[in-house]
Amino acid sequence: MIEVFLILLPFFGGILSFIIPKFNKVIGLGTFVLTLFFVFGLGLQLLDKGSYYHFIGGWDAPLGINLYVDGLSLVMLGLTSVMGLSLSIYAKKYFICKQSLWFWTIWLFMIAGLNALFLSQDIFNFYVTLELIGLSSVALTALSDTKEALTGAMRYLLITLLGSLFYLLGVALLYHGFGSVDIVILSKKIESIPVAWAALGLMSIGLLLKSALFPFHFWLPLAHSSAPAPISAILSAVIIKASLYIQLRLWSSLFIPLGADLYFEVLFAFFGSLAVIWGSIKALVQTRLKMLIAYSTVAQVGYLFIAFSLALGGISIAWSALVYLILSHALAKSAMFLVAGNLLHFHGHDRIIDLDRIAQRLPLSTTAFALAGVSIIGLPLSGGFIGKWFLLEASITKSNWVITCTILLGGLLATGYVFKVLGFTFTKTAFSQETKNISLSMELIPLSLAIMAIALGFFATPLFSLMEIGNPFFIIRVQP
Amino acid sequence: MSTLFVYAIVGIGLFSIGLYALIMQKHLLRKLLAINIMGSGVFLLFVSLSMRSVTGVLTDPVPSAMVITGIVVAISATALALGLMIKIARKSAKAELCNLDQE
Amino acid sequence: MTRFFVVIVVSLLFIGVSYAILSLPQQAQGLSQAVYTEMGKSGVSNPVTAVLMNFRAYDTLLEMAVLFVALIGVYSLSYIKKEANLRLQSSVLQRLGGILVPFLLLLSVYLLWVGAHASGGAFQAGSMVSASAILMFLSGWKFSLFPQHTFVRLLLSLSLIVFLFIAILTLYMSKELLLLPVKEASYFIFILEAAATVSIGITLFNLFVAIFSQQKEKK
Amino acid sequence: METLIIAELLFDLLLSGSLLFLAYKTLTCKELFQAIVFFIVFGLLLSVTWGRLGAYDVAMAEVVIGAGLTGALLLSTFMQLNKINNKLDEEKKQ
Amino acid sequence: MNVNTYIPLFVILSSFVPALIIFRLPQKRHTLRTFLNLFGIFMTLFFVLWMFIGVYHNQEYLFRLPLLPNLDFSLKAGALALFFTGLSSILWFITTIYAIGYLEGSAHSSRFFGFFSLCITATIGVALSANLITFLIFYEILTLSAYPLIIHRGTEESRIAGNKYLFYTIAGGALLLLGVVWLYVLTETLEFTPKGFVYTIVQEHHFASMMIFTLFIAGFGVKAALFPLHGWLPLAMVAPAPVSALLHAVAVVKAGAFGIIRVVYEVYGIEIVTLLHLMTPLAVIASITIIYGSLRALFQDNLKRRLAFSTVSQVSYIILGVAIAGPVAAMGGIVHLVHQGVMKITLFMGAGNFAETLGVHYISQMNGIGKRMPLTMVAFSIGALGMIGIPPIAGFITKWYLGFGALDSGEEWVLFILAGSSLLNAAYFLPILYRAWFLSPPQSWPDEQIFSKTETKLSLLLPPLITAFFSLIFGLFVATPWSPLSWVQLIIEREFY
Repeated sequence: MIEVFLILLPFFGGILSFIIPKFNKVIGLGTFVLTLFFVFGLGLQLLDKGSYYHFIGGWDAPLGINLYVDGLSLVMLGLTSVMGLSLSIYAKKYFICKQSLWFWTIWLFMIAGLNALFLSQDIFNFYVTLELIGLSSVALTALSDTKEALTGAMRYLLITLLGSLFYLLGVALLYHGFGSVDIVILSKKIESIPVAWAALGLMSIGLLLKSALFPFHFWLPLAHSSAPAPISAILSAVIIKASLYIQLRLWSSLFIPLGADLYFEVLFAFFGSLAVIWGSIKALVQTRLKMLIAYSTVAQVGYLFIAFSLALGGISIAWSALVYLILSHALAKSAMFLVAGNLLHFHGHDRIIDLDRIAQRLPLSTTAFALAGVSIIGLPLSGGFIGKWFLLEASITKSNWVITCTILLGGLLATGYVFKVLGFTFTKTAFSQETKNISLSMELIPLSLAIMAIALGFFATPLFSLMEIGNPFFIIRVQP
Repeated sequence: MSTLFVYAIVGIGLFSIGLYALIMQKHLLRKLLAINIMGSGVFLLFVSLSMRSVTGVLTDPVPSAMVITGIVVAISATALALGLMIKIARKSAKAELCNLDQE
Repeated sequence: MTRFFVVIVVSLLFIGVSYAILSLPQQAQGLSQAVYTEMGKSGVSNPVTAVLMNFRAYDTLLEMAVLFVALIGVYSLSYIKKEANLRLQSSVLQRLGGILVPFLLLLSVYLLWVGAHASGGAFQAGSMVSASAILMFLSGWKFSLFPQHTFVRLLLSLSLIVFLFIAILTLYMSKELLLLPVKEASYFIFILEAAATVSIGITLFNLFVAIFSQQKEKK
Repeated sequence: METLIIAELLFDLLLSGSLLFLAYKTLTCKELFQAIVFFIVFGLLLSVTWGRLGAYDVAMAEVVIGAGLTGALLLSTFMQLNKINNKLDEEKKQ
Repeated sequence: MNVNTYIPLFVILSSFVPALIIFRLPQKRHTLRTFLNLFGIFMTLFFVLWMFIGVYHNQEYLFRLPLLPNLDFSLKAGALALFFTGLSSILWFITTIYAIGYLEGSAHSSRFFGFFSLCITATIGVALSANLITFLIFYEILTLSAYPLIIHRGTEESRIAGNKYLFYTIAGGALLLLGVVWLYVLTETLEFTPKGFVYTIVQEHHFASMMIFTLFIAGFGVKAALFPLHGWLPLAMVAPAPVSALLHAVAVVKAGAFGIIRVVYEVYGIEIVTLLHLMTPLAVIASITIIYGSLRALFQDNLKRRLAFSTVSQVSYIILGVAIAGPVAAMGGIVHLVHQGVMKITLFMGAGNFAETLGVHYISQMNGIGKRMPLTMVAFSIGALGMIGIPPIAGFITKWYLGFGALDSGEEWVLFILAGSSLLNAAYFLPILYRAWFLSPPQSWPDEQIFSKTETKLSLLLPPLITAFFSLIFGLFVATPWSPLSWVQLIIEREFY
């Protein structure tokens, strides 16, 4: 029963802040604090009872919609609420009054959508949540109100709609092929007929568009780099992972039993590797900080799909790698975007070569960036390192040396772009720049996110046992 | 086989035409129209596929309900896109509303 | 070159998906049977309404949220004047509006009412409401339905509020979200539909007005 | 009976043909205004199709939302864009 | 679960916690900063001494924390680990005193001392690691925390040097990571064990074992500045003198060499490495590096650059000693960790004093500097002569055991390398000594600062004198039970053979 409140509460908060805009900050923050408590309660309940279903309306599938809670959804919900709360505290200072009028409502609705998505077990319901998330993130991206942001938002909107349509087409095919939209029922009924394969292709394309895997990444850098800082953070941290999460659910229960993994394994590995290399190189040559961070996301998505590919290849440790990479990337990348937001505010620009002794003048932000960078590169001891360790372990177990080399090369390139920035934080520019003050909480939030990304490195064992509640990656292969 | 099944193929046709136009057309409004037509194609397919064997007496209500949901989602997205478009036109000070291609 | 490539890809897509649906098994897979068996417990006799408002009411809740977010998204994009003064100066339209509006409003009430057992329902009724409001607006009627008023904001979010209220109520009663008790289901659904009609109507109308009269920001 | 089936078939073919045609015209015709008008007609025809498929609820929603309101939104956007263009032209002249 | 379990952790924390506090100190709090630094050092020294005594009496200190399924974060104070810990903590003490004299009062000193302590934390962690993953963790922390020190001055030149350093070391780290994970996939353990653990797989995965060894050597070789991976080291001399001392004598380079020792003795084991025919190539690379470094040093006019190339050469003695594969040579190699440390730190602090007091950076400017700064120059000379291998200074002991060990293992060619490198060492150090002592000083120094009582600041003068003294007594009292050599003998007896 607790899980339902994770959806209802943000909705309620959103509406309340819409009706009483005067108190929207208080309402927003309060909602997030409560949500975090509920996630905590959900975790306790899960540890106690194990994974379970909630039949909405009392109608079991196929007629009704089922919610499902297991370790994987818990981890994602936890991530969402932690990100939600910290970004809200940041946003409270970040948005000036005119923008903030509508910010909180859309923001809370987006979080509600995310929570609904992570709890859902119904492929049509996934579609609706995807649309809710998509539209709200577009609206939030456009809050920057610059030409780049608007163009980025527009492109993002078109892509996310296109992706949803591809996905919906797949849903239609699955529904008519097997007579249900519930994942569990589908997984029992699915068999290898053309319509299943068509659905697999269409849904994968749609979701890949949304999670911006190379070569579908073209829309991402502009949208992510031009959005307001907290929005960039949530976009890179959680939103693109939401569609990946759906992929995970679909594959582990529907498509792997089809035997599709054998083909897609290579495909995902190929495009994942290209994404890592391409994204990193593009990040390396950027002159603007936010653009650099956005391209780094392109590269990191590549890692996620490499892990996905290895997992499809039957290496169970790659699932852990995937989830760990999702978590650590989320925390680290959002810290980076928030730091970039601070710098933009501080200097009024984000040109990398003119960072002008940030290391001394904004030590907390610089530290946050450095720690986040450590996790992004995958240096020990950080969440990123654990993810990378598992990834390497999986790829070596598989004797896949191309992937192994890609992972290492990606790490080197990441070092390149992270320290390109850090190097310039020590140097001084020839001309003097005007600066503005930054409130302490805007510095502390990215720092604590980065510290969390590092701290993930210490909690691998308990997190794994939490993640495996309900055995989300237990896969039965129906036919070879 | 019911002839209504033909509409499913028409649906895919609409989807394909829309996709083609979405990629090839430059004007944002056209792209939006293309998306809408693609959506209509998907909806058409969704409803008409349930006509495969029955003769149209007992329409499967679930796809219908889902399509209504889809239509509402589509108009929401369209409205947001149009709002964005007007704003972009204002900001970019350009007569043509092209999807600025830049890396 | 690009065109050629795109044509190839799109045709492949067309052929592939067409092949897939042509090779579908003859017997339609669907939930008609399940829906019709449970219709008795749904509280309404129109199966589509039953699906929308009972079996998959949760989807409808999210869908209302999508519509709501779209509206606020459009608001956040633009500065909207309190009194939109843009009107079509057409006497034909004014006349037409005068005749059509009462008729449309009546129609929407009918649709809402009939939705329980025949085609119709909240979405259709709500969009009728908005259509009539737009007609009134265009033909120059002075009325104000803008979000500066708390009352209007309440109306805009009415359907979500009612949905959430019923959600909490059902949780309290049965520990299942949106489990409508069989006996009272029809009342619940009617309340939901009425609220949705109002919200959808005003939301769609406001969307139109926001786009129709989007102004340049005053610095 | 035979003729009825043939008539039905003809109707279906005509309807689907015109749907495809309208979609094609919407997306390729030169004038933007025309495209919008084509789209509205497309929406109307689509709702006829829904009726033909027996999905009367959808037909009703489509005619009001899909054709009517979307059309209204598109047209008002078109007007807005025109206005902006005119303003820009004037500014250029000055 | 007694207190002994936690002592390795305490050692780490006693430098880590002060580092964290120092980071947040405002620039003005000189006294507090110094106090914290010294407090951390004394705590560390105390614990290290405790463990020295304990280990001598066969007490075990092992700390474990689960990190990944089947992999622990573990620290263990064995004889070898303590040897390196002792070296770095004592030299840390001396360098800190020196650094306080050198940098306190200049800008950003909180940042500097914070990262300085962090470096030491990482080095001690490297020393105490009980398995490869813990080793890797501290090794990379060391890499990172040295970076801000190298670019501390914030000039364009230092930024480029820092980036080059980072490029080399991170690439090395990546190779290392690959090797470690690969090894883990094959053996499913990473725990350091006397005589190694690779023998379990060497039959089945012969090629893989060779590849992994190569990866390890390449990975550690970057930090140990093995030819051709040494490129970053000479550039990094743009950093302030205490940092150079840290890089060359205390932490970074030594960590690489220490890693090679660990891999050869406690991951693979001498026998397996010999079996894989990898010892001779390693010895050859070490020899090439020795000669190459010396040759390059010969042609540098910049004093710190010459010293840097000298380090390239000297560190490879350690590796050579390991690679000769005999207990005697190993003694020579391992004891050189300490000997090279004290001598090279003396030299760098001397160079730092010249730069700081007189503005002298180039050897050609050093004419008669012995008359202006006699004490510093005495220390410098002891270090230089030790490097050449003049008895009774510590460097001689190293060379003696290396040569003896080479004969012992039947690798006579090593003698030629030793002789050749000693000649080269003499060729690049003696001219400096000649200039400094026997030529007449110039009219004025480039940038002279006058101190009334002594030739330079006391805190700059004392440290090199102390380390020079160490290099002397380590050579003179080599036979006493508390000399480094005796401890190395203990290590070799207990852990290697």
